[in-house]
Amino acid sequence: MTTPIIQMKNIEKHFGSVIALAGVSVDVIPGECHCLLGDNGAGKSTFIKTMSGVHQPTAGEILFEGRPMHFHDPRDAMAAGIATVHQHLAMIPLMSVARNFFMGNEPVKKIAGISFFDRKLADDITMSEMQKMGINLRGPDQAVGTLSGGERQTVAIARAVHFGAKVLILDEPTSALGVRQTSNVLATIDKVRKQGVAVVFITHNVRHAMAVGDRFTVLNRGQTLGTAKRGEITPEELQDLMAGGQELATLEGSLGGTV
Amino acid sequence: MTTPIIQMKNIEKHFGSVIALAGVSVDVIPGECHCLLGDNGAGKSTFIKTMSGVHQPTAGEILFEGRPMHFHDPRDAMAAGIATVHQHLAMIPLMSVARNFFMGNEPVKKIAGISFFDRKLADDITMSEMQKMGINLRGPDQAVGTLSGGERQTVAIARAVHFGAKVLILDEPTSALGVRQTSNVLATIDKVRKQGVAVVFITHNVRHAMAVGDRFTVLNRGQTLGTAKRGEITPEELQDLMAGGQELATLEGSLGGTV
Amino acid sequence: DDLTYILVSHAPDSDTWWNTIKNGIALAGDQVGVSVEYRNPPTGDIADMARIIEQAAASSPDGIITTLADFDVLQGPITAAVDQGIDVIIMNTGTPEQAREVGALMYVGQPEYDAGFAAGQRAAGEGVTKFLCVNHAIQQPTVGERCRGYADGLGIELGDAMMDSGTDPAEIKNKVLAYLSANPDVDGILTLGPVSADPTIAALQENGMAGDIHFGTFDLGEEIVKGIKDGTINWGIDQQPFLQAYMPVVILANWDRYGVLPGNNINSGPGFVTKDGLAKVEEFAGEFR
Amino acid sequence: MAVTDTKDERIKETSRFRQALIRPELGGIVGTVAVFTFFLLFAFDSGMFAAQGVMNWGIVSAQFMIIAVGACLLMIAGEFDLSVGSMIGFAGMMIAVFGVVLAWPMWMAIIITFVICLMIGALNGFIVIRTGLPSFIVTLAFLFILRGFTIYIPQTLESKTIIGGIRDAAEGDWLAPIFGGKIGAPIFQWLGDAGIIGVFERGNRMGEPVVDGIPMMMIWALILIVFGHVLLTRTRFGNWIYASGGDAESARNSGVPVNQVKISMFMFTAFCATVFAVCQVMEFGSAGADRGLLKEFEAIIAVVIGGALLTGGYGSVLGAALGALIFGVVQQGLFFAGVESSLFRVFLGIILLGAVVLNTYIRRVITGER
Amino acid sequence: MAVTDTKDERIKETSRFRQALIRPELGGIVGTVAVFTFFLLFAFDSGMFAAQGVMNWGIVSAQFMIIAVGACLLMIAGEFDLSVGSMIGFAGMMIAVFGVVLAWPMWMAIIITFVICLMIGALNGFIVIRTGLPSFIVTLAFLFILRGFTIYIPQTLESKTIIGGIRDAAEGDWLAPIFGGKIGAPIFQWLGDAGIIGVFERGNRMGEPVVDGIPMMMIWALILIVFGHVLLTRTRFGNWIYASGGDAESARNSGVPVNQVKISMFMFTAFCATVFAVCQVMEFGSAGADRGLLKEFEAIIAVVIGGALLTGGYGSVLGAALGALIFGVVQQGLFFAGVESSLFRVFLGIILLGAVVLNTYIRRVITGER
Ligand SMILES: Nc1ncnc2c1ncn2[C@@H]1O[C@H](COP(=O)(O)OP(=O)(O)OP(=O)(O)O)[C@@H](O)[C@H]1O
Ligand SMILES: Nc1ncnc2c1ncn2[C@@H]1O[C@H](COP(=O)(O)OP(=O)(O)OP(=O)(O)O)[C@@H](O)[C@H]1O
Ligand SMILES: [Mg+2]
Ligand SMILES: [Mg+2]
Repeated sequence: MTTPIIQMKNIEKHFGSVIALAGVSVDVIPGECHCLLGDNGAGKSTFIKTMSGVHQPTAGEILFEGRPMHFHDPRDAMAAGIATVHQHLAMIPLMSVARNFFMGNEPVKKIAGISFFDRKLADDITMSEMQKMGINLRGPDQAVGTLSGGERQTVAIARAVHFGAKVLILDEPTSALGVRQTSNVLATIDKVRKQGVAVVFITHNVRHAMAVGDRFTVLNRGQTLGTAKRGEITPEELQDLMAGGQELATLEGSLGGTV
Repeated sequence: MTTPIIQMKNIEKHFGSVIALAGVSVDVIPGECHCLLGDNGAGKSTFIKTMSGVHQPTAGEILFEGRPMHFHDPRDAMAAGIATVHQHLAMIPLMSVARNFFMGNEPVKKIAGISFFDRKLADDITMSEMQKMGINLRGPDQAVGTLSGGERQTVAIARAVHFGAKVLILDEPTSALGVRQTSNVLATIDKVRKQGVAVVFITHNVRHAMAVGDRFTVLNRGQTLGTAKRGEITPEELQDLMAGGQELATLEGSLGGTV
Repeated sequence: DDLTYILVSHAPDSDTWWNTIKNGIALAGDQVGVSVEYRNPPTGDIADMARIIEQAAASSPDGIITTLADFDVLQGPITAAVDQGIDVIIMNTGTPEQAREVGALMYVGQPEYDAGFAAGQRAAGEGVTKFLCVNHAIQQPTVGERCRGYADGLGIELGDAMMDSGTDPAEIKNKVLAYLSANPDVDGILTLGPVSADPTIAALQENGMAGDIHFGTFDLGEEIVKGIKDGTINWGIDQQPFLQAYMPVVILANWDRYGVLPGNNINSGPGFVTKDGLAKVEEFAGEFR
Repeated sequence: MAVTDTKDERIKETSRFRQALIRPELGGIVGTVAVFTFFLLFAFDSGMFAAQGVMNWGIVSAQFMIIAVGACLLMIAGEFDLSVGSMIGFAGMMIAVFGVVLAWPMWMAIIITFVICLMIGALNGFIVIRTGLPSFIVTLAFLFILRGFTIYIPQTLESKTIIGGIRDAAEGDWLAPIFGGKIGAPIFQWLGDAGIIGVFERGNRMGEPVVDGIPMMMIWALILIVFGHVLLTRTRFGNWIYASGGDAESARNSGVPVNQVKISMFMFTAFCATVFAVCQVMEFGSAGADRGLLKEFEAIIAVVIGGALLTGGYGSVLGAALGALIFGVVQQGLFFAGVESSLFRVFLGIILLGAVVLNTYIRRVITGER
Repeated sequence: MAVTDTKDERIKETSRFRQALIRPELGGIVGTVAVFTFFLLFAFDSGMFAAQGVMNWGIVSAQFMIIAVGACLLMIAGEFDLSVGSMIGFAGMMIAVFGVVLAWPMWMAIIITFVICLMIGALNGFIVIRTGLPSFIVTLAFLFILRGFTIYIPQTLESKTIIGGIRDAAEGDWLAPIFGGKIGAPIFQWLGDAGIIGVFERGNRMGEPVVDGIPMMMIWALILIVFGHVLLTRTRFGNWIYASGGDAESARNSGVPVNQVKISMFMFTAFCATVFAVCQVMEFGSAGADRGLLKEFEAIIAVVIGGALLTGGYGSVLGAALGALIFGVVQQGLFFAGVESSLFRVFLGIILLGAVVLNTYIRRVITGER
């Protein structure tokens, strides 16, 4: 087993009077897909936001490649090779796909000593990356607002894959997607994992998690219920863990056990 | 079999140059849960919006209890006993739970001939309905903005159940929910169906659909691929229908067949 | 004794001309040994000014000095103040008759219309036949009276000769240029104060008509004085705002202290300032002139 | 069915007292107390708190209140109106044109003016609704258009920008006193006779009390505040106003007739502006092209000081009324306190900033963001 | 991997030509063409299109352009600044205070003024960022605060509110001509001599060409437009401006330093306002407390006519420049055409409405809503 690229140790995060995270520890390992599961409000998004530099933890330590790391803003995390697809997409509808794709990471070329945004390069990369994900754009300057929800999601993932040199974080990328788009995303996760990238994958769907996950961490009310490796846990156990126990049994009975 | 309460016949809906619905027909029957499935952008939301009076169809006919019906706005549909939980929740964060609960349906009492909003009644009903759904509010005037996403979803559903005298439409109510909240919602669907209400349930999740659905209609690119009854179709067939065929087979193989 | 007088004007904060007034009462206050205050409606809204007069009355000063920018509006509050036992002197705008009607002690100033009329008559004598009146405060009714008076003095219709110029100097300058090039037969210009006069001077210098076209202006200021000196401006109508502010304070103080009062109204203008005798004007333009 | 815990262990406790205190009007209440404390300390003996002084800042505040109520409801409904000031000028001018220039009976002039102004308000709203443009732009256009007409019309008709003689024209009219009159004269006469308030010492009103009645403007302010408050908090329409401003799309989906709500609030704002204008011309007897300049900002400022959210969906009429009171007291109070008048704006800016920062804090507490 | 179809059968065809036409500046281009056509037809022989006439509306448009560029970038970054007008007055007054009252060398006065104004701009931005308040409120407060100081400071120091003598004080200064001078005099002399442009036929400048140089204000307008356009469309910072205005939260999550972007745009707006002010005082030689009134609205109007979205994230500097051109041409053109000048406001309002409706339509086409 390779050493973890990111180690999150006893992360706490408070928002005013709300304690969103009460000490969560997770390791992320290159070439593995780490699934984060948990009910609504468990703190999954908050947790990965501390990982990607959006929030600073109230307490706890982050080790990146073994060294303590303080990301002051998302740019720091990106510079370190961490790319994130946020739950509420970071796409700007009025901007073109190419501009969105490179938002915050614009390629520059120097002309007479001044840095200009290399539009040509950006357009080319965008077109080819979108092609790879199976989306044919009218052109790189098509506005994101003209794409469907699924297409936008795909742009966001393509962007993250492109910039996610070392770690790729996906926050519920599949929750609003149809079956076809979902399998597309899962296949992408599988592919980048095989390239040695560490993937953090958040979902509510145990089956999606089981499809690609190597490790599973369940969060509950800001605390971790432990991490399990693939093969150590069955989908049913995971389901139970997420739902917090027994009360579901009766329900499932009446609904045919298919929740 | 009872007669359909709503018959949608060859509904078309165009938005400018986009054809969102190209002739969709669906019947909704009291006491049954009718599941609408389909990929992103298939037109599910657009379809139920024509049913709930938000959009007027470009072409096609709506029969309500056998008579042709034109809903000019959501109020008409509500007055007819159709309640909807929209995909993008119709909740206003800055307003209290009680005000949200009764938004557009405020109870009034007459004092000196003038209609006043009956706050007391509204508060009492809200508290008890929320209690029934298992949510304990600090008070009826707690702002919706202070609730978690799952709790908001629950408020929206409770509201629809309360006002959905005859038809209850739920647009992807479970997509952002955790396991526990999901089973809660499914149980609620089951309960109101048994009370004789017609339920229209939109989802991406075949398993959720199978858990409570009596009929299944799959939409694809604005057209219906046909309706099947419970027992006539297996989850796998449904999955295939939604994804539009074979291309998934290869994928599923490499991912362990658990999508 | 500790006497307090309040001067209430109708000018918006931004109107720079009223500064001389402020200096006038301040100087008079110092010299006579009374305390003076200056108040105005921030936007020049005369209805707000009425409230300020009521407010001034409520703070029970020994006297109020105010303009009669709109007789209808101000009559009530001023009469009430007079009835309350406060001495009032009307300055600047208004007429002696109106001052008497509201019960003021006297009137110090230059009735706007009359001043405009006198200017018009003089301009007619100097050969003006078609004119442009640059009004930088179109929303203020009082200033426009000068244009009406001027037209009547010339004996021609006002028509569209009054321009709504706004207060931005570049816009005023270019509007004047545009108007003059569209109406080449204009041979007289009247500006209503430094705000419109300064850019008009620049405009005439730019299109070469400086000194060529007849140019009269109300009120004085540094640039106007220069203009008079170099011949761009034929004359400035000086209503001597300093006197309008200074005299009432002195008169009120003496009235309150010794019961003496001039027997007549004081016409502080119109006086025509021409090239002759500009030295003092130059020194104190914008401050006391 | 799963039952959520009654208590969430992840929420730190907030005291009941703090909860009770935290309401939209709080900022306004704190501000009012602060402002009065300040002037009681620094301008007590200036006559500010004598009958005449109270009437003075009272009437100025009442003026602000009238337009603030309209602006408040409109702002809660998610829009705002920059044409209020121009509307005031325009309405006054219409009354003068109909009542004086055309010499129609005053009641007719007033009614026609109300009809025209309400229609302009509706037009504002209609354009906003139909085009989906921000109300900032649409009403900015009307700010210019109405002001332009207010200058152009009298200048064309009468070649001046001020038309007087309205009081004379209104003499004996049945409708005019509802806007321009005063009530309660006997009570004030009694108060004057009893020496509780001052009386005129000379002139033709000798012996009459310095304050001889409550101007109708104050009554209108009171009526509008009560009406607005009841409408907002006690009726279903009030709920719709909140909903329309909170999230128009959601409200529409829930069956709230958002378009009608917004248009009627634009009309209500126009109504308030017209009431203001009519009261003003009836009291002062003339209409001028300069009336109402910048009043739109003053209304918005009062509303915002009173705790409403510029982006809609949140606020209270009582708060707006307190905001107007603060505004009026500060404006007149600075005169009483003898502060250099150009500094008034500086104070206003600082108070505005302070008030919104406080209000934001309060709102965050309410919505649980903090 | 699933491949979406190249063509979506559910999208009706839109022609390539229509696609190419549809861009943010389109409204501005259409408006410009319309306005010029109109005046060519109705005011051709009024001198509006002779050298002098062109210079006339050219310089007024240039003025609008200078502030419009700042307002445009700020608006695209999602904020706006109502204190621009007051800033113009304030900056001019600062120059007068430092350069004339305190008699510092003019270059020093100019530089210090720039520093102060940029700091005020930064403060505006800082407050907006830190408190999360809408910029409408924060800059409204500064509108009042700056104007208050602009009146108060000279009043206290010099007991006047208009300070002249700046041109004399700037005599021989190295920095001042960059703002107040004219360039290209020899060329215009040659053009005049060659009879290509008119020469004065009477007065004290007989024989000189009617236009004797390009004022620096125009050069500044040009520089700022080019700078703004290149910054916005050709640099990474430009992308950040769009992103910050389109959705600050998303942009922040994607690593765009939104706070810095917004603050620097507030500073850039202040910079443009200061350039405006310095050019103005250098040309007219005096600073007055009333300078810049309502300029904030004029800037916003020009930008909105030019196709920018009031809510941010969309717009173009070229569009804003065209908006300013339309504004300037209409304003001056009405004088050439001999239209009653108080109707200018009415026209302005109508043009504004027409322009935004057109722009909204164009934008909907771009974003595919229609
Ligand atoms: N910026 C914030 N301010 C205040 N509270 C917050 C903030 N962000 C999150 N929270 C709170 O922190 C808790 C955890 O939220 P988080 O979004 O991390 O949950 P989640 O596990 O991602 O849920 P979901 O599955 O619904 O996305 C919730 O109670 C939420 O209300
Ligand atoms: N108001 C609108 N204007 C223009 N196009 C629209 C509008 N609403 C929906 N569409 C388009 O209609 C099509 C169907 O959208 P709809 O929201 O009904 O899909 P859906 O099946 O609900 O998808 P999802 O599963 O993502 O919710 C999409 O292409 C969408 O872009
Ligand atoms: Mg989340
Ligand atoms: Mg949908």
